[in-house]
Amino acid sequence: MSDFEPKIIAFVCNWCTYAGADLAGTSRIKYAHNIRIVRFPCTGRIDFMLLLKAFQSGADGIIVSGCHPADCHYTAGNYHARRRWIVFQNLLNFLGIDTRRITFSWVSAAEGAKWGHLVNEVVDNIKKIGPYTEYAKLGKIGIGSISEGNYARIE
Amino acid sequence: MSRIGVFVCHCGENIGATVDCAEVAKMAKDFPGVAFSIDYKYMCSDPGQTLIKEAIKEHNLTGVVVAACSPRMHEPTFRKVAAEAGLNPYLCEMANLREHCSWVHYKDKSTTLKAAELVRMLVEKVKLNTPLYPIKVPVTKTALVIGGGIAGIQTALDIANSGHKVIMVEKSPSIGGHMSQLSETFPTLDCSQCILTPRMVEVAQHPNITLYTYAELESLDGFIGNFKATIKLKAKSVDHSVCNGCGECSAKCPIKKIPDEFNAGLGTRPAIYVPFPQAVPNKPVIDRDNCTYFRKNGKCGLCEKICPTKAIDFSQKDEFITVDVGAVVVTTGFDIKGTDFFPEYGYGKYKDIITGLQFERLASASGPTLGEIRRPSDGKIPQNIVFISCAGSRDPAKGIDYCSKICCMYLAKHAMLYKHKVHSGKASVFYMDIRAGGKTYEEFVRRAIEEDEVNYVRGRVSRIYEKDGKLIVKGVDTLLNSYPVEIEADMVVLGTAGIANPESESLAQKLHISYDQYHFFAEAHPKLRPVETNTAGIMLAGACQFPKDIPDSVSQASGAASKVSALFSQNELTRDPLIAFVNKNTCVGCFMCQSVCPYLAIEKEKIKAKDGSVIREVAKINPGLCQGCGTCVALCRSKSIDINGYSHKQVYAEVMSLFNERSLEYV
Amino acid sequence: MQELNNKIAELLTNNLVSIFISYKKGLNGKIKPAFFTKPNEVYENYFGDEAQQNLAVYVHKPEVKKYSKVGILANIFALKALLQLYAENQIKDNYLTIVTVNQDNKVIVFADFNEIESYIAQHQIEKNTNKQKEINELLSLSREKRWEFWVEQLSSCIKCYACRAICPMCYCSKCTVELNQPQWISVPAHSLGNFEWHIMRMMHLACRCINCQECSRVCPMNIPLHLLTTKINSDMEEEFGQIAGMKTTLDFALNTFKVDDYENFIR
Amino acid sequence: MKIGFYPGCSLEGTAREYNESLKEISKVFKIELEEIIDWNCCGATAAHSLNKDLALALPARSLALAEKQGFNEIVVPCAACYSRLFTAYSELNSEPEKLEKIKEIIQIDFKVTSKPINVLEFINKYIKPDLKDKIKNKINLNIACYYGCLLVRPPKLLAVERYEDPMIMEEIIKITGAKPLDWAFKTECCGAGLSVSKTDVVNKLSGKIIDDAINRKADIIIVACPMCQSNLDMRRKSINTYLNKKLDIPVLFITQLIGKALGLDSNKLGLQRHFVKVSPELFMQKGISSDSVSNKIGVEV
Amino acid sequence: MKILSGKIMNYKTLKIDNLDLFFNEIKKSGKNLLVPKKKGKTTYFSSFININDVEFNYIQTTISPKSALFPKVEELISFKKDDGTYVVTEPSIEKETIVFGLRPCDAVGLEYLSNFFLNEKSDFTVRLRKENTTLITLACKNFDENCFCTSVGLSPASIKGSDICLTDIGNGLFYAEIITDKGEKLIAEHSALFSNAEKINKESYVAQVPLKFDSDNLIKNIKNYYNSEKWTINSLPCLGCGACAFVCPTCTCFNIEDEANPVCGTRLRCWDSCAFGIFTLHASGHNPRPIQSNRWRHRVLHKFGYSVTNMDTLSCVGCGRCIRVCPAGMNIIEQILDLQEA
Repeated sequence: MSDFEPKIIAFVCNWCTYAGADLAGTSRIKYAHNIRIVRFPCTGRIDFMLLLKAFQSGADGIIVSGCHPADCHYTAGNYHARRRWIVFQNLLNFLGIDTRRITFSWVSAAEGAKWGHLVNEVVDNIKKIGPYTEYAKLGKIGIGSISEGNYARIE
Repeated sequence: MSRIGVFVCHCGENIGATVDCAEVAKMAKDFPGVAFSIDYKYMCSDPGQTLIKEAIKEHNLTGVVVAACSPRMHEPTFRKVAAEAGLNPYLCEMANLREHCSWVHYKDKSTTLKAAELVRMLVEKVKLNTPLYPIKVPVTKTALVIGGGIAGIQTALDIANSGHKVIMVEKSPSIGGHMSQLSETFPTLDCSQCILTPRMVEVAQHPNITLYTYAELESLDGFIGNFKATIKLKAKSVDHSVCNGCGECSAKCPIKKIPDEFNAGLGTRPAIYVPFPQAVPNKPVIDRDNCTYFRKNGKCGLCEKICPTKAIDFSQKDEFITVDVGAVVVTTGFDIKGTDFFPEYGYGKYKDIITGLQFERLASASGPTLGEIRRPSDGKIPQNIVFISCAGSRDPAKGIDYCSKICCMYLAKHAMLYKHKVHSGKASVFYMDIRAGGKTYEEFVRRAIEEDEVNYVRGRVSRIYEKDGKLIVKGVDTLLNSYPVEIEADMVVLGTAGIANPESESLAQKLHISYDQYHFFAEAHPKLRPVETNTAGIMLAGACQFPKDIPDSVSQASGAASKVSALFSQNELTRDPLIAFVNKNTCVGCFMCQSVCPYLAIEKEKIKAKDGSVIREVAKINPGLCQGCGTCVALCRSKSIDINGYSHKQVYAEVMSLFNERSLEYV
Repeated sequence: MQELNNKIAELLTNNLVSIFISYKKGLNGKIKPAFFTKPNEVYENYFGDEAQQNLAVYVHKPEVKKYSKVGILANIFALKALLQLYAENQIKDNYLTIVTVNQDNKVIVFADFNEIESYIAQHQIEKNTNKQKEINELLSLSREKRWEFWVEQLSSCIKCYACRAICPMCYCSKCTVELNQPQWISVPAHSLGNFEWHIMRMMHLACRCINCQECSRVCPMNIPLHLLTTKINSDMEEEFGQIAGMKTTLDFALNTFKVDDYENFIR
Repeated sequence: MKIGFYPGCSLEGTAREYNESLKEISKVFKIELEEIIDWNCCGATAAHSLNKDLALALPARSLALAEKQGFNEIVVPCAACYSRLFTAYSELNSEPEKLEKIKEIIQIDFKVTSKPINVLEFINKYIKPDLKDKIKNKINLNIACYYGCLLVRPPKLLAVERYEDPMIMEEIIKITGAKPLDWAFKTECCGAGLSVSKTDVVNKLSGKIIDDAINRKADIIIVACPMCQSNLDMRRKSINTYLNKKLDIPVLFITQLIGKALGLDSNKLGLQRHFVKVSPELFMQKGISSDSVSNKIGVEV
Repeated sequence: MKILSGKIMNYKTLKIDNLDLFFNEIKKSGKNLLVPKKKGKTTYFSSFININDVEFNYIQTTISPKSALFPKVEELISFKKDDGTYVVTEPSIEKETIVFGLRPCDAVGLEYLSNFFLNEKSDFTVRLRKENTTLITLACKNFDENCFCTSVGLSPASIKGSDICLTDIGNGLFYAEIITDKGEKLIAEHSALFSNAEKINKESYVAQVPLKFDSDNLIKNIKNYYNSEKWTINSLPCLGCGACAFVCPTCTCFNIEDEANPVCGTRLRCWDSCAFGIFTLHASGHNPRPIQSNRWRHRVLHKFGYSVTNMDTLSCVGCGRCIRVCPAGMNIIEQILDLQEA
């Protein structure tokens, strides 16, 4: 797996983490290139379905990050998001989806260094646990006649 | 079919040194929907901007991706460029190649590939961008000022003087607030009423100001520029249009022993009263809770009989009026802890332990002692007086955590006033720290210590008890080896903590504004938006936000007034269109979105049949209030709410554009 | 039963309701929903243990909504569902007449939803410890084994959406699976589409699901959906102390928050 | 009726009269105070400033033993013991991890159900309701009720109303006919913490308390803490020397006062054990008002 | 209405004890053998692993065997970007499949289904599957109140559509009717297990399903039923799920979905159901069948009316699956009786 370069998609809010990542840039903090940032107005805007869609499109890891509690630009979006992630995390875990691949964090606009660390840590971690194909491959289970593995009971 | 233009900026060496910009531009050409792609040294430079403008026109572009620095830096610049070329500015997006790519990665093929992918992501997004237009909201150019203390007075005058209408609501019978109760003011020791009363009169006479005293806000609906306020005018029982303010009624009222609010409980007043001689309006009201006529079913009625103008009207009822206003300024002031709050100072059982506000009344020429410092218990002039600062403040254990900010200064003033009036007397001040930050404040305190020989003791008072007619003040002097100190005082003045008004919570709920843990109203941003609340169009001034002194209150009031004036300077309010909107067809009206909206921007809208009957209710976003956080968007189960600029389609396309070529083997 | 029949007939006769939703025995002996519009049909009414289906689902049906006043026989789950629907602003005033039969076979006609709220508070449904045990067993497995289990279960889903159809809480006029711009849920019934569908359904039911487990009962493929609903319900209770279908007010897990909500995974 | 009883060290030594009088008055109300078998030191006052676990484990063990004996409540007359036991009781109840740790240390499995109550709570709950009916001698004295520190503090833990100016004892003794005084030193420090190391501080602090009580025309001081009592009573001689005064006001436990009001024998109440003599005349001439009931018993000291 | 029947080529017997051997031989030959299996309340077809997994005790499987020809999701084409050009591949179905244990009504249903797909424009994947699939029918010994094959002109003894039809004739023997060449070929591959037999009268060995309604009368009057009031009141319980269509052996509706990104993708055919509200929803927003009663009527009329007009046959085989699986107790028999009553 030494040449495995994971694909990490980050869902971040505009006011804290996006700005934090900007600060990492202006501070010239170097971190792994595997990250792709998608900008949202607020963590409250981040639809849980997007995380599944990211896995479907082959993301090996996901970072969801926004303002620290009490710091939300819109006063409460991150609190709502936090509840959403608590529910979502529990559900995914119950379904056996590899939640090690989703990292939730609070990174403020002042935490450029934290952002850099976080990305590196996540990339290292995902490199260790390998590519995530399990979820995207679901798209092939259940296709075709019974003889080709319909009702793909693992027998 | 989209025709997207991609403009890759080198930012000199900033991007170009790490990312192969030409290669990115070349790759971008092959992205579906890209009609034009080019790289250039400095896109934000004049030639760069011209390049974009010409490309938009020449290639008839339907969208633009500028791959350069952070959108937080130059998005407005490039959107303006797009607009100048005739493209809707919201059809321009930026890919962040500098802060999120070239500056944080090393020069490598993977860095260039990432840059290309960031461009692809924004190309996919911009294809789904729609032209957006700034939202215009009409503005009612009348301000509502709640509270007629110095902050409210200043706000009202400033707004009125800039030519706009003001409606002022004051719950007590007169405006003036706490400042009218003060004797002299620090750091100049000029008479409080002398500087205040002209302004009170100005408020009453200003053609742009409508004053409602003895009135309260009942409810507030609407949004910035378009509020509807319902004001409750409490029954005064006196027809002010007839009353000439002769004062006969007050003089003859048989009920005399009502503790006088204006004198902080140190004096008494009748049931029909004018709060103080300089009150505005200077006409009485009947305090129905204490009036015999109202308490005993029409017995008494003396005032009615003697009133020369027949102004007494017992039949008056509370009245409600509704006014349209465009902005609201909350200036409801503060309250203080009473002496009964302090266990170690006897739970208020010693008459000669008083609050700072009570001392103000004792020192005031218009006060119950006509300005002589006499102790309440026996009217003697105290020869030894002790002031205790931080009474309740800075006391996480049993008081409040914060510093009330004004006490150091007014206690120094009190000590000076005392020394000026009782030359032989001895004044001591117990303090934790002297916080005299402010223009000539420190000098003022030094004057108290040095010229007026006030004895400042650094330490707290652990207990006060009464012994042989003296108050024994037990404290500690932490500068003298922490030795215990005992002072036999004749009177003690507590610099009691400034706290939020008891009604602040219910008022905040009426206004839909937030408040902090101490129930002071919360400003929108502690540093950058200190006079606004989170609810657009509602401002704060004075001590309702936090205890503050007169100069601070007045400057905040002027700040709030200027915010209001700025708002009123336009006929329409222009707002960024990046807000949410509802698909009425699919909304099922569960209104869960309402409770997540921090701005109360979601309303219920009735869908009606042709005959006017209500078919169903759906959510509706008020564009005047929505700030575009999108929490409702992610919450809505049927995806009936979407948001401009971060629409479902757009973010979906962004995520899907980041597909992994390795693992996505559909075949 | 007679008391119930009389009550239904009375409601219909006095035009207090124009249709009454209850149960009857079908031709094949199966108990099915019945829609009485005339008092003389009420003799068919059936109420007993086999009357399982949560009838609350019918209050959304456009054909039912055409009747101006609807009566409904509600078991405890239907009551919880109706209460939750009321909280979610789905039941117009003066639309429903809700009837239940309590444990002493007394017929109760509720005057308003506050009465239902207190009735439900007095008639707590005992937690099914077997189901909790099943969940705990699953949780005790390794992540991989759990994954295998659910891939096996969900791969058999044929996306007939019976789970959605039977669910009283699934009332959106346009379900997310029916949206295609963008295509949030993969349409085909391959495992990816099935996972997306069931995850989304559970997220949308979080603290709204009243755990009647109708979805599990009606699944033609016998997918243990009750495990998901029970899990999400117990999560809601543990994490936020909230149970759906208990109150008339709209403050549920995902539209409210506490400043000190506990989590241990956000870095 | 049986209630658990945790005497602590003082009640077997310097405050025997507290022990005796408490038991005597309890008897009148048909309450048996049953000692916790194998109780141990409460840890006061040093343990909690040295070792937090020890400071919890010591009282926890006694709580555990009481629970094993089936007591819902334990009367803890000494204010210091009470403070330690109650602290342990609240902390272990609110912090399950601490409880687990302490169970490990003391090797007893328990649920912290035995609640420590002090003598004032005990009297309020079990004596006060019927006290009026059982009064035989009306006490006609001016009394300074002295609380000291630990009976009412820390306020966040004990939740006593008006902790700087409590009225609990006042309310009780009013029933006996006595007149409680408003005075300034109810909750001031008697110096107990320094009673071994710096006796001159104790003399000064306790002296002020006594002085104020006398100045306000108190006939006696009543207390509900053995430490207070010993400082105010036993040290009177050195206090007098220190102050160069002759302060002779007696210091009684509230239980003794109630005992007298109930008409109990002074010796049984331990009144003879005081350093500052409680003169028989106190109750004979002044103490018992003329309207007191007929079958009065003479007081001999 | 003519009784559907077929020509029988040969008669054999098979010892029930030899079924295990038969299955294992098929498996060993590399073919895919689908047998009924049970999971909870659901009986479905799945690949044979072990005789112990095979379910014999069922009136009718919950899920019809139509997946053998028309799976719930199947790939029609796929593409992949390779060196800048797109390569398109069509699926190939090479593995031979044998379905064991379907009922005589199912075999008729599958015949209808393949006729539908192979009518004018022969469907590529269905044809491939049809050619590669052998059906071994198991005649019914039992029935329940939801069975109504006899009312649609079939019976538990029908052999139409089957390649081989087995009937339990007691004494541990299956009576096998070999109907097609495919059947003949399969028997020949395992000839050791089968003994020659004479034609017997099966009637006494199969279930006698009572007549529920008169289908001739129904077909005759069906045009008059379109405007009946009964559709609305009878469809009130219907909640608009697709369970009936998805378990039906003759429902053929599908939906085509493309799933792709710029480098690769696939075109999938998925089951669809006329009971879904959006089944007929036009892009304009207009829906010709806006309410559930319209959809229910369409389904019933399709089975008994439109298919007779278009394909000269009923498209209901009376298996009763839709009745058994309906979450809300909808019953096609009740609907027909109600229509006829009026």
